[in-house]
Amino acid sequence: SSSSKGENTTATGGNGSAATSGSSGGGSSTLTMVVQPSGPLTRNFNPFNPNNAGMIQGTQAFVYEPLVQFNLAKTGQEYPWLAKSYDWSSDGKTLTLHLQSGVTWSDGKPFSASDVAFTFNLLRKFPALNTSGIKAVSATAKDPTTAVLTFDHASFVDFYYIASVGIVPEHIWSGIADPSTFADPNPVGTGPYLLTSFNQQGWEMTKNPHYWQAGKPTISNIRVPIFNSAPSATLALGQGTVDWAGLFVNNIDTVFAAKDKQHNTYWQPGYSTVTIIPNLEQGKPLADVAVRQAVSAALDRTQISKAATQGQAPPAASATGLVLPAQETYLTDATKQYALTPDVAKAKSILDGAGYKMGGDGYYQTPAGGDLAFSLEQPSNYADFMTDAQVASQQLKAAGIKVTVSGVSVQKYTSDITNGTFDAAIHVGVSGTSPYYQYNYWLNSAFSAPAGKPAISNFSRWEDPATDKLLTQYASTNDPKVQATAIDGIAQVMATKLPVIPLLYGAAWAQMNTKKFTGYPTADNPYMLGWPVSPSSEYTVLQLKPAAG
Amino acid sequence: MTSTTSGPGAEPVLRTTSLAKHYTLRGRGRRRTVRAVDDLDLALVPGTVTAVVGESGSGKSTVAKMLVRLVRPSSGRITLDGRDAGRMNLRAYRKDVQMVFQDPFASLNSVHTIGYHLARPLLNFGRARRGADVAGKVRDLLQRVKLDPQFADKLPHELSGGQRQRAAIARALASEPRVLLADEPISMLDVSIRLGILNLLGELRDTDGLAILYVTHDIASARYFADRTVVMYAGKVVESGTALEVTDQPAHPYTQLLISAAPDPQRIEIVDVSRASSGAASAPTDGCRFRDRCPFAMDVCRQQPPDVAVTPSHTAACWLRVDESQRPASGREAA
Amino acid sequence: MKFLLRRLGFTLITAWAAISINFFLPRLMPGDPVQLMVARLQQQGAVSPNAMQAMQVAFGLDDHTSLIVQYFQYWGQLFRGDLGRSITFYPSSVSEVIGQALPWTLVLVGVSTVISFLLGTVLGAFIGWRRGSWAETILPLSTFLSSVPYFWMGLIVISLFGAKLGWFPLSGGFDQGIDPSWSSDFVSNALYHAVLPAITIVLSSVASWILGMRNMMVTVMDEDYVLVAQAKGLSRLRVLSAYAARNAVLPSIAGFALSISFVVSGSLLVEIVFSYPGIGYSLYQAVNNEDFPLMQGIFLIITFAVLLANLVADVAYVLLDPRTRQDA
Amino acid sequence: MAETSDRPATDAVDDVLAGDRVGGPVPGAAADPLVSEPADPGRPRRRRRTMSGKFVAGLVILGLFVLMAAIGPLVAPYDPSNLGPDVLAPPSWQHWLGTTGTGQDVLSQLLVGARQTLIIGVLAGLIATAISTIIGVTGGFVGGIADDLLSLLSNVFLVVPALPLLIVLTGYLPNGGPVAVAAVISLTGWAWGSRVLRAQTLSIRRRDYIEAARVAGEPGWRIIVFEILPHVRAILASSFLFTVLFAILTQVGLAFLGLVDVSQWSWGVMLYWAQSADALNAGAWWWFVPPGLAVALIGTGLALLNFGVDEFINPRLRSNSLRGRAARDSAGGFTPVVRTDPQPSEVQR
Amino acid sequence: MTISAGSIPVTTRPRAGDPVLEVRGLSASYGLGPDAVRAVVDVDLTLRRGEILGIAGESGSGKSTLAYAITRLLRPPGVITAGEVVFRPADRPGGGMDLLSAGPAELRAIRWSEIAVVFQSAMHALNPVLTVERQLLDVLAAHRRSMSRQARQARVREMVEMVGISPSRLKSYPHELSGGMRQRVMIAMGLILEPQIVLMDEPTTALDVVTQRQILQQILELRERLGFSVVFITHDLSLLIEIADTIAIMYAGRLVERAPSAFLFHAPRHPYTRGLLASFPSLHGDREKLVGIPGSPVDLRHVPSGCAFRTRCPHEMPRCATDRPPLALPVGDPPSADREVACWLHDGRQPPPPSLARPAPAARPEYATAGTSTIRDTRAEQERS
Ligand SMILES: Nc1ncnc2c1ncn2[C@@H]1O[C@H](COP(=O)(O)OP(=O)(O)OP(=O)(O)O)[C@@H](O)[C@H]1O
Ligand SMILES: Nc1ncnc2c1ncn2[C@@H]1O[C@H](COP(=O)(O)OP(=O)(O)OP(=O)(O)O)[C@@H](O)[C@H]1O
Ligand SMILES: [Mg+2]
Ligand SMILES: [Mg+2]
Repeated sequence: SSSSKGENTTATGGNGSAATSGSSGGGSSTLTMVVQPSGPLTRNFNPFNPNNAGMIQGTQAFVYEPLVQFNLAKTGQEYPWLAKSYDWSSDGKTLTLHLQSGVTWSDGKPFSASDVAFTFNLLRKFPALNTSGIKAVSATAKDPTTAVLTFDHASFVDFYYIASVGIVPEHIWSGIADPSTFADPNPVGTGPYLLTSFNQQGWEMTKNPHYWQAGKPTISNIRVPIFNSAPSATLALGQGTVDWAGLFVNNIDTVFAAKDKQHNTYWQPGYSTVTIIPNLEQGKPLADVAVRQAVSAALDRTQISKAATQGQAPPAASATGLVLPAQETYLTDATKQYALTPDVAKAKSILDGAGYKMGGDGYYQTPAGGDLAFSLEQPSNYADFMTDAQVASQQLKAAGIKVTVSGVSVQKYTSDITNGTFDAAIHVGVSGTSPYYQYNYWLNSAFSAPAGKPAISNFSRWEDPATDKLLTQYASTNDPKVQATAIDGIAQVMATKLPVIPLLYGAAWAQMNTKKFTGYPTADNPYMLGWPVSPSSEYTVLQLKPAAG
Repeated sequence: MTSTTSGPGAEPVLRTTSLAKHYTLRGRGRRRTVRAVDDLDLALVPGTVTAVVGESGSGKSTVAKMLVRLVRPSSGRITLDGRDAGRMNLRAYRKDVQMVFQDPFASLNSVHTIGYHLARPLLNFGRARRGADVAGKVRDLLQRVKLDPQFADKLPHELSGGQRQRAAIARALASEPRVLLADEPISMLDVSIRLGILNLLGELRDTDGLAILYVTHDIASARYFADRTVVMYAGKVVESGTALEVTDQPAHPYTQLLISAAPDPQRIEIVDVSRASSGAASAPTDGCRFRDRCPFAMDVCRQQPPDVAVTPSHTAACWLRVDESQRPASGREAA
Repeated sequence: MKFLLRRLGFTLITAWAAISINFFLPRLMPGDPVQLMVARLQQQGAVSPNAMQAMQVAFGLDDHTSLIVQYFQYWGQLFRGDLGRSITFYPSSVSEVIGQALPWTLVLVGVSTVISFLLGTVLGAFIGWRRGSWAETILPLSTFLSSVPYFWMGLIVISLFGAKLGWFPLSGGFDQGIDPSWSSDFVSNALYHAVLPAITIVLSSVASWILGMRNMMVTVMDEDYVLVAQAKGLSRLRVLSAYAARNAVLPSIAGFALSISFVVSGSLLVEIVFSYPGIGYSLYQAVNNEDFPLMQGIFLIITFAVLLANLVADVAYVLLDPRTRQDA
Repeated sequence: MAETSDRPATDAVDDVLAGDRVGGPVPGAAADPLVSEPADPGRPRRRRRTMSGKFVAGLVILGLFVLMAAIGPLVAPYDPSNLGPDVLAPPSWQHWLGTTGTGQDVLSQLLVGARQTLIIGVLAGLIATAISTIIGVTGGFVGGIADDLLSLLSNVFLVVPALPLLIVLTGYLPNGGPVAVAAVISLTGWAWGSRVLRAQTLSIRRRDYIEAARVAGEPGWRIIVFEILPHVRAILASSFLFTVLFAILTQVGLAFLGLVDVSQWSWGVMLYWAQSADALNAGAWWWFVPPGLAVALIGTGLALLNFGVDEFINPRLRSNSLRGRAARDSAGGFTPVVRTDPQPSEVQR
Repeated sequence: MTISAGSIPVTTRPRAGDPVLEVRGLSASYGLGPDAVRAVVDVDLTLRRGEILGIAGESGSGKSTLAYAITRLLRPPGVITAGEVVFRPADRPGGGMDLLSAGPAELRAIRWSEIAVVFQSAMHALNPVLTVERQLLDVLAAHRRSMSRQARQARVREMVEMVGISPSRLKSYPHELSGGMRQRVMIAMGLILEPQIVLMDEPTTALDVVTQRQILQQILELRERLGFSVVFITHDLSLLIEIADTIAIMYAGRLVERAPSAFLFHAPRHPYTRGLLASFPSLHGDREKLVGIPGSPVDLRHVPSGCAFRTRCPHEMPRCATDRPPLALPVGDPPSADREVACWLHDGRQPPPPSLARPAPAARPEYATAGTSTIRDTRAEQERS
């Protein structure tokens, strides 16, 4: 009966959409967007399922909206969304959300705080749904526009995850016996779009007539085509049949920009840090901080960035791992000095100082004997990482460090870094509203594990009480000043001890064809990252306007 | 069962007792047993050639293959010098009993030289030591079959059919066997080559005292060359005796048919065999197997006829040869 | 009959062995599905380290029953006809995922394989028949085409006929705007999309059929019964069809049955290159995500397809070649 | 293209391809086709035989590639991994085949990659052929339950899907060097050859010369090695060539999917890089086309060689030298009349 | 006590017919150019209506090639390089048709309906995957278009019954029949259209003598009834002497002797023929050691100059090495003997050796030959001389 309910509701939505514009699409009011070549998907829009089609192709928030939207392009900037505002109790254990009024579900039912409370209670009740790891103790609706979440520990830092959760309608989801196996084929949300059709080649959405933001959306249809491989998606992009994409496009200037100089644009700022993760376990070559410093000093990141991505993934600019310029505000006088400039001589002098002797073969010898050598691992089918590694290995050779580039299957790579069976690996960081999230991901000893046991995220296995303390300090306060000090402390640890070695910035891939729609974020107007990833894609799509003429 | 007792003075080297081979055929669900050879008693005597003649499919090749132990008998015994062959080490047995295969084109491996073919059994049976010894022995063998020693280096395809046949015989002689089984060794060849082979085998018998089993369709050649002839019909021996006796005074109706059907330029009239129509495939499996085609068939032929001595050296398995008074009353007559 | 029973018995043992391998093989791969999924999600931004646990729970991977127990449970499931839930497409069931992908593959690869087989066999028969004629120039050409890596040809074909000339769509199985149905619109659209991939498959597989048939033809043409047929003054067509090609095609039929397995598993590269929705790509996804249930499901299909095809080939052989009915 | 057979076709030929057939060779047609062209270089008195044009063409093509593999790395103008300043440059005098997206020299990659490609191909061919020979020939010769089990094994390997097997195995092999890749490919590629060889052995094992070898006291292993193997060597050769082709194509496919270590240059790896840089789309055909073409050419060379081997197994497969009407007649079952002798005197009617 | 009842009346054979097939200067080879195997060289032959023409000779001497060349059924690489094969159908008196210049359609029309071929091994001559009936019906379908289905089926039944096979076996596949039965099916097939010429290439080699004789008997009976001509190829000279009217002996691709069979048997003129005759043992008389022909067969690619047989010939003369003897009436034989030999011993320049100069047995009445002569005792004489 739960599913029939769902169907009924969408039927209503469908009717509504038919009134506004034909679902056959193709017209100028249809935006075609692609996040990634995913291969055929199943009609699964359950927002708590990390593999749901909406999540994979960036349309999830078009239906299930978050409480707050965060601008990862400009740290600290956030936009109230379903929640007009929010307050934290000082101990960080109580979060009060003040919700928008006048919001309705796409089936016409009113949205209220109890839906929010229901959603968070649902995550508590069904751990399988809690894929963002939120640890709320209880969630209640104080009044129709106020919801209160309580936690058993200070949860300031979890707000990023909490506020990003898509809110689902209680009146539908409460009738679903096992929401963890619910495919939610006809999603009903508060968002600006309704699903109209779905097949192996993709899906289409049309504008939600009941949408709560007045005058929005301006684009009446969304089309999401499915591609199996990046080249076929890129081809379509080049042909102008895709308006907005989040692909990594090699030679983007020839393949994309040059095809329509007037309309084909891209803005792909960094949002996270790609690093070389050293295995810090005793006995591994990179356990010696001097070696890590030498490696970092010897790398010419600009060359790497050029070779692997034609500069599209910008070179990391600071040894602190801060994503610049997005996190520029966190740079202090103490950490500004850690800019990354290639300096082979410095690398050599570090090694000389640490007791390594240059051998006859042009490589340093370890005190224990043998070349100073390590293998650098990444999946073979990540072409950009492979290039990174190859160029890095050439550069490190000049510094007397022998690097074997090891391309392996994704499976082996994942298993190796998780279990600590590697020397060094190239790895991408995570995004967040502040540097804390990456630092926490990289350095929290709680996420580490002894060799041979799977670590959760601290793959270099950095176990440093001082760092942990700083992380806790950040997490247990809402005071930006205290937080900034904590970040600065960690940044210094990063820059000097190099528990991970920053390499490049992970770019938020975004290509836009402005022939039909304009208003995408740009370097000049970085109101959001440009990529069509949910939930920020929703914010962006609502800013778009039909192109003049 | 005294059908093939040895000639005076000589003890048979190889002997079979009630040897039989039954094949089971599977097809279209039902099973059928082919009695390829039944109840065979045979004795091969040194210095004699025993010819086996008979219709196609009467089991001649099967006999030869059983004797060289390529085919396992269904029942019966083979003895070599009185020892049970089945218990003997295969290699030791084959040292004494060798076979020449029917088809000289198929029985030599085309990738090996004649010398290799001859050297292998020499080494396998310990008749020569590696090195110069083998080469010398190979030369001897070639000379015995009247081939030039240079043939040792030739490949089979460089030889004519007759030469191949000689090489095959030389190979069989390599182990210095006492028994040679020759399965239709001449059927593929033209008449003049045939003759060369037969003469060669005859010489081997005379000089080496070989016991030879000569399987053939060609009755005239059996008469020309064999000492004894055994006639088989549908897996059974129907007549045996000296070669001349069997061909000149055939005692069994089948032998008579066979001989009258053999091509003979000196024949006065063409023989009519149209009555003897049906093939061996449908021969009865009990009693006299020839009775359906026999112009003299009687009721008693439903029972297995005894081997009757026509002369001391000549027997035939036919009720006609049994005095009427001594024939058992047939079932129908009794009824 | 006995022959068939025996065949059936061996088929069953083979199936058992293959299914067991299919069960253990994926689990021997390094890594586990949740790690892979987290790694994948992480590339798109927000993922909390705490999410691991939830995902373990979500995909039922937190339960630590021993492999052997799982193995027997798997058999239990199989006998109930339950293939489990895919991880990649969670919560869809494996049978749903397969059911969605398989028809496309069956149609595209199946039809092109059949076309390739028919075309190759007819061409091969003709070339074998007309030895020494101009027709033989097809041989080196088709051999060249068949030595070309699949995906390479596919990509070139796309960039030529799709991107450059715009004659055919660049990718996909049909236009997204049309929903799959049996309407003529949809079918013609789907056919239009299938042209390039089908041509690629046919071009790169036709050579082996041509060659096999041609060689058999040449061999059979040398059989006495063909000579007799010619001596009998039968018409050319009759000799070709009832005597030469009729007998020459037998080995090709066995080969054709085996190529059915290719229909399911060999289509991967084509499906990747042409973004065609099919089972090959699903398998690729399953492997990449270590989606054990989906992998097992697809393997099962492949295994059954191959075994069935083999069995059918055997039976077809028995029907077409009376000689095999006797012994074997 | 002088295709004249210098020896008659015999039944033995048939047996090789069409399974066992009753009846011996035609008298007078004495030569066994498997021998008249001795494949052993050491064998005396090699018979002259006009090699088929296809065979020669295949040999030439492969010879060129083998040469390339042998001296490629020595003559390569650049280090194939070296990043140059000219990015995605079309063919020029500096870079005959242009450069890649990172400014590497395509020609150098092609030259250097030949070695890895060929080594993997040949190695995989050898390993797979060895396995299939051991399993197929032994099974066929021994018969009985051992045969049943061995054919079961090869059937299972035919059924087990290759892709995951490859991934599992590459996951286990350290760093996926050429030997490892070859081993993995051969493990998935031996089963077919084994079936063919088994069928062939089955048809041979009851031949007279095998029985004769038994009678001559040869032990089983000697019969397999010295009596049977020489007779399947043409099939072995053909299965070897086929496996090499299969291995090269598989290798290229694996590389394309990024399943091998793409830091070691091979043609597949070139294609991988070209593809991940979307070279075709960027108009850099000089990057994408050469490696594929090289693979196709090598495949063609192998296939042509295979034709040669096939024709050698079965002389009938040679295309005949007749042309025009004569060829048509001959195909229709009418012996062509090609008058080379002067016309005899007119017959009175 | 012997079973030999019921002989065939041999006296009622057709009268010496006019030629139905004339072969003139026929040459055929395998391949072209210097490497070609010249398997048939310059053969002249005449086949008369109702005649049984036997061809014998060494293995590989070109007998089969000759037969197939006549019907243009020679396989690639076989080609016909010279000559004429004139077929003179009974219903077209006077007119002849050169098979070598005939087109496919013409050939197809006369194949089987006028000239049928019974192939060496019935084992392979029947398509293993079609029933025997289909293969018989095929012939009728191709050549008797006007016949109704029923009529065709009836004809097929009639024919298989005639060769002694129960029509119930018609639905069988070839492998389900015994060798002898298959051979008979082939014969039935060969005769189903009542052709004028039947070419038989070693049709009975693999069979035992009884079966062989049964088949031959049927052929002879049918010939009596239908009056067709037979070309019969075999190694079995003794058989040929028994059934053939005329025998041609081939050596190294050429005819070396052709004579009525009684003449050939009793008074061979060519040393090779004599060698053959001396090589098969007799079923009668004392056992005597026979010696075959010394030496080994020639390689058709390197045929010796002059007379190809000279290297094995006991009577070799210098001129044998240089000049090839033509096929001609031996000097000393009357033209009525209708025989030819290719040997310099018979060119009249020197008396032939006694063994090759024996007088012919008797004046020969038409084609009645071996069967009617009383020759039982001549064999011994022949050997002694
Ligand atoms: N392996 C086998 N399986 C089944 N039946 C067989 C087998 N070998 C022989 N036979 C049958 O046994 C019978 C005797 O065969 P065998 O080869 O001994 O006959 P033969 O006298 O040598 O005949 P031929 O003169 O034709 O060579 C035949 O009916 C044959 O079909
Ligand atoms: N396809 C062929 N290619 C080359 N040479 C051939 C071919 N077929 C036959 N020959 C050769 O032609 C010659 C004549 O062959 P043919 O078959 O006519 O001989 P035959 O007299 O019928 O011999 P047999 O009595 O053995 O049947 C032989 O030397 C043979 O080796
Ligand atoms: Mg036999
Ligand atoms: Mg012949």
